[in-house]
Amino acid sequence: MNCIPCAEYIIVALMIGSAILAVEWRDLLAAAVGMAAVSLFASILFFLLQAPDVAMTEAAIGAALSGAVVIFAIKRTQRFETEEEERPGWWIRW
Amino acid sequence: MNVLSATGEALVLIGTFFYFLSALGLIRMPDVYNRMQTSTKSATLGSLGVIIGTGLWAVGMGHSVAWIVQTVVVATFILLTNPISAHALIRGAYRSGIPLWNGSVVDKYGEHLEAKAEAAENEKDEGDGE
Amino acid sequence: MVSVLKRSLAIITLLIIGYWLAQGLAGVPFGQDRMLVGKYYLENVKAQTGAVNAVTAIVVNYRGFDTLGEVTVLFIASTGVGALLWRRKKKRTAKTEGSVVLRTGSELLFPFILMFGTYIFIHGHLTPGGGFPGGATIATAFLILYMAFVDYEIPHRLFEPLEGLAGMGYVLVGLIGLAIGSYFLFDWIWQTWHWGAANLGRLFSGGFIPVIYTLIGLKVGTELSGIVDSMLTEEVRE
Amino acid sequence: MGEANRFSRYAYTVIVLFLIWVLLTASLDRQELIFGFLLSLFVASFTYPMFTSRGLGNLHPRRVAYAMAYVPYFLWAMIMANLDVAYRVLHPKRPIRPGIVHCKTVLKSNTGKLSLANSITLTPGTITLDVDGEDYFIHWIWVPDEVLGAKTEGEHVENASRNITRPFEKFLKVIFG
Amino acid sequence: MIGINVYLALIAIATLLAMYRFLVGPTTPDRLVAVDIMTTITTGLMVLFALYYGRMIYISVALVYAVLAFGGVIAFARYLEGGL
Amino acid sequence: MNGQYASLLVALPLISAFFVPLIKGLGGRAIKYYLTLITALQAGVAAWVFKTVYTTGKPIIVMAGGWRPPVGIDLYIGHFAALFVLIVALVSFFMAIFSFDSVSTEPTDKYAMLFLLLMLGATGMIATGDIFNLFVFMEITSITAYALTAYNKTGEAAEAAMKYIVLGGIGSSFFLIGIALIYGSTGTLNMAQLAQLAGSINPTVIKVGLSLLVFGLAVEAELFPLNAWAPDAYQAAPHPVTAMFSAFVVKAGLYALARLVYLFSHAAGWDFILKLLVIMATLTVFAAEFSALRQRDVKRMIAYSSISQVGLIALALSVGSQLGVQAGVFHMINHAVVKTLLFLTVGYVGVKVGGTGIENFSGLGRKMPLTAFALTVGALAAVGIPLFNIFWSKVWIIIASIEQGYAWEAGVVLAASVVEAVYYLRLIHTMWFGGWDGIRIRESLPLGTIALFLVLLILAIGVYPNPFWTLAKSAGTDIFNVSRYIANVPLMGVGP
Amino acid sequence: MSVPHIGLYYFGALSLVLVGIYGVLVKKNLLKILISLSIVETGVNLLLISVGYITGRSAPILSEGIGPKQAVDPIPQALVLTAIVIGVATTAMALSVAITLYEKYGTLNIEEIRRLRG
Repeated sequence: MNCIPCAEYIIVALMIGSAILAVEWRDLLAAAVGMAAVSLFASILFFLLQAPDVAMTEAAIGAALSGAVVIFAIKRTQRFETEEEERPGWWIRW
Repeated sequence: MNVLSATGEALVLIGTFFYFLSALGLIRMPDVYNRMQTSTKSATLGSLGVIIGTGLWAVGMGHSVAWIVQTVVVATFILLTNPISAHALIRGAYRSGIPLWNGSVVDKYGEHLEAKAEAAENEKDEGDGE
Repeated sequence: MVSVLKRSLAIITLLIIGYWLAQGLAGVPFGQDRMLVGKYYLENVKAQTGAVNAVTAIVVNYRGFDTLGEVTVLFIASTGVGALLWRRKKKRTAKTEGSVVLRTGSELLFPFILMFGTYIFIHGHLTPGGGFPGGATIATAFLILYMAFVDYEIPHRLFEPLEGLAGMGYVLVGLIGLAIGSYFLFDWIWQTWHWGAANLGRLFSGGFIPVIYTLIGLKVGTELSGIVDSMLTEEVRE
Repeated sequence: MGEANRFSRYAYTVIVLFLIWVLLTASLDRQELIFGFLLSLFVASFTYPMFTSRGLGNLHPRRVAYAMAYVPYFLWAMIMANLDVAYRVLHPKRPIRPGIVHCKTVLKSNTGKLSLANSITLTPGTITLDVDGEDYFIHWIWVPDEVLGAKTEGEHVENASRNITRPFEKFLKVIFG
Repeated sequence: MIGINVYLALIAIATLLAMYRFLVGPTTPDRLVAVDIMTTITTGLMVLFALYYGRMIYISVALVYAVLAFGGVIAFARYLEGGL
Repeated sequence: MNGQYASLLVALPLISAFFVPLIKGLGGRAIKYYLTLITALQAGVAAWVFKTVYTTGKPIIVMAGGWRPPVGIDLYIGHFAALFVLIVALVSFFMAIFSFDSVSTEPTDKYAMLFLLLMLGATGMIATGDIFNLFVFMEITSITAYALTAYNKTGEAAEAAMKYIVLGGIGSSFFLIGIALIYGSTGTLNMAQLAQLAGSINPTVIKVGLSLLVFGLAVEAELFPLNAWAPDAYQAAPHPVTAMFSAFVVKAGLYALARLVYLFSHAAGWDFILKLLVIMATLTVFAAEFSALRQRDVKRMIAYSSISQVGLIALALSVGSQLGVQAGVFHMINHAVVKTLLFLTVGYVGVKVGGTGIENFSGLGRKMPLTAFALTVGALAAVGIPLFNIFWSKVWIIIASIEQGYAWEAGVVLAASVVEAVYYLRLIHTMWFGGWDGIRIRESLPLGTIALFLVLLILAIGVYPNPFWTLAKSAGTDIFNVSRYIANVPLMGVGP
Repeated sequence: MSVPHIGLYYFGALSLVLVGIYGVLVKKNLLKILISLSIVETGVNLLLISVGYITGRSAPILSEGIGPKQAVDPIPQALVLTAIVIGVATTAMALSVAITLYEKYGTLNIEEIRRLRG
């Protein structure tokens, strides 16, 4: 009698949610944060799927390095998408 | 169910409760500085509780003593790194120009920065004058 | 309006792809035992490689060729980033100093993170981990120094040859295997001499897995910090 | 205080790293110990200049004793801080009056400043915003009247420091100097 | 082991609340704080699951998060204050 | 000598690429000599492997780590792989010599490393016998190709590389999903064992998985929906790299495609994949030929022509009969030779004259007579004039498709030849009858020798096709005859 | 036409892949496209791991009393280790190409870049 499956449902939902947000946000910095969140949830799922090696690698790479590399690129280019005003996409509009 | 297990479970319960509090603080507070105030502390203490509690619980359940050592190491690292990252983050937030909440009463840091900028300006002017 | 049209077209395409993929996946039900080669690995891993962690044994020993390729991929990425962002003179351009807390904190944490990275890759055959997370951890230590100090740079003179030497070391271990056991990437430490057979599950066992993982860890660490360095330094115009 | 000689700093680094290795592996197997010792010798050989400036002087019994005493004190302060936060978060009216205040410290060494900043961050209603020399700028969730009503800058700093930094300084002054 | 449901429920609520801040948080630092909190919570969760599965080796994954989340956060923070 | 020494094919370029950082202080020219030396050594090893395989008639199985195939990874160097490894090494050697003249962008040491690793990637893709190892080598090839495409650091080069990266990323993800599906339904990754188990897989899974694998490889093999990167990349990359792309990177992709498709020829739902391939190949041919007609830049024009020829090869491979595969392999060999010659000469003109626009070629016959002659021979061969090599392979493709009852495929081949004739003859006309500005340019000796060697090879294949057709036949049989492939791999008794 | 039944993990992984491909198809900003690509890669890794999972078994590390009969399939995990590193390499490579593009054209919008090239 435990509720680990419920936790799985919640984590999968959160992961998909952060993925959608990471794709939809116009602020690239926020998108990079979203990418880190996706990596975090994916890491928990790897953990739950009994793959600690993979979870560790995903953690080591997703927690710092991949986000940092994206940030360096943002720093050397520009932070916002320019095609429209600073405004969320049409299907998630807060 | 011996004493160690019971203590461990209690610590875990307290820790998760603090997790809950920190997330609630994240929701209720009006600006990013206050959010950081309420969430960082509670999350750190919550982690301490959950992690060390888990170690105690494991030892109480008959696992090896190595559990408690490892969990203490995790907790120590969290205790070391979390405040530093919170500090770096709040400094970054302030420097990137996010304004304080309307209800804030005093902002000495802004005055300090202005004074420093003015001093630098004056120095530059003097340098130009020479 | 065009944008909405484009998006709906994209979503319809995606739904078709998704349906197609889901049909394929429905033929591979979740959570069932379908192991064929995997069972062989699990049953023989301790006797044949001396490692406890089956994943590591597969990565380094049974499928060592993949790992060689993977190391090469990372090497290519480091080289490619270096080639693309190469300028005659490069320097860091940051202005704002980190606060004293951040600087001191990163100085204190740096040796610990190095130790931890080494711990991860040296225990690859016993606990989860291995050369890649270990190397990434070491690279993160250097990343933290880069973040904390505005004028820090990795020792290039040391790191670039080290990167090459570690890679050569990996291939050389393989070639020694070719010379001794007549197979490329042959595990000569375990298979010929049974080194460490007495203490399975302790540190000095696992054949050449710790050796290879040390090389991989060094290589990955230097490569990833090289990538960080190439991306952070910018051209200086005189 | 100055810097200790190189050997002492190196030895101190080796000791700390070896301790961390033992805790990380959580085992007393002889092979682990040998490897850990060699590894700490190696890692310490190029990290000791940045790791410590006082070397073995850190292991003076008085310092160790104060550090031991500091841990429970700090934990107690931290729990109090969290209860305070709990009160503020759960109270329906959300009793906050935030502001950034200015204090000064008497600590000299960087490590001491780091510990003080960390302690401040984790304890009642305060979080370190910036450290500039001996000036601390602290975001406070409830700026009390005595600090808010201070007439002069000096009084403000004095009142704030008394509330925030003093309690820790008496320990940290001994531990880190 | 009945208690684990309570802990999981509390952790789940906390994560959902943090996710809400991640979703609406008006500025990027807000989102970053939310992700940082989620990372810390995850570290605890992983240790808890390690006990649930009864295997100590899983703790090292949590250790990686405890050490390395720091690096990611300060990279973002240093970008925000213009110190890259 | 032990057959396991064939693993030097992979080990040699790797170790020498890792050695480059240690000698980078010696300067660019020394590194180029080093590059030439290593490629020559590689060609020697490849020649030894080729000789061993063709004299004994048995493939070399390299078992990495000493584990027998389903457990470990094996390199299967059969007739096809031995032939193409030799071609890869030779083309790399020629292009390393060409690099002396054509590559001057800094940093040269990184160029040398990437060059060696591109060669390594193609070699591995051709030789490997494990489906995931194929993926790894594919990534090595494509990541090196991204870096080399953008190597010139111009805007066009960066844009081409970006297109390539996005398409390649999608392609490799699809490939990995395909691997997941196929692994999930069989439990093994070894190609021979997959072929053994092919009959027992769920038909839906095989359809979805195999079409995902085909889509993933289509990026490397430049088939229609995923080849938008190719012309840009060909135009913007350094000249030797363009020749290498056309000569063997595409071939590696095509080979992998053919190998994977024919592995599953016993599976239910296989015809579906063949139909998919035929459609993709036909579209590739048409799209590329009609784009080539409009080009004003010769390098880009030849790039489109190369893509259309690739389409023809894919068409031949997807006929589904032994003769078709053999014709495809024969066309691969001819195409490698001809396109190496064309890109070599065009690149040389680009270096010496300063651009590859059609106006630079006007009067080339008197400006650089040797180069112009070689270019003419290459162009005529590419069109498929009798007495040149591609004529024979096109004939074999037509015969194979008519034998299988696809008359319209023969029509496609003929139509493509006509279109090619139009634009290649336009090029030749410009070269020999265009206005000349009175300048003569000295041509370098080594490159002239290479060009003449390739011209002679073209004429030799054109006049005496039989020995080469025999080679191509045995190589094609190696791909088509799956049961022999299974018998040749010493599978361990793991499995049901 | 029936809706195929797939498990939760497959669903999550598939959704990640689809969301990422959507980003690649629709977005015009290069960095956004690259972020979407890395999300696709994460989804594929998750898919590969869930193919190897066997209900009720533990990690394939044969210590602490876990025998060969109680462990999940180790091969996909080994594959995913490789795939993750390859993904990072691709991302780093792609970002440096994007930086070069920005230096040349001053924009990251792909349509703008195409227009500037003429």
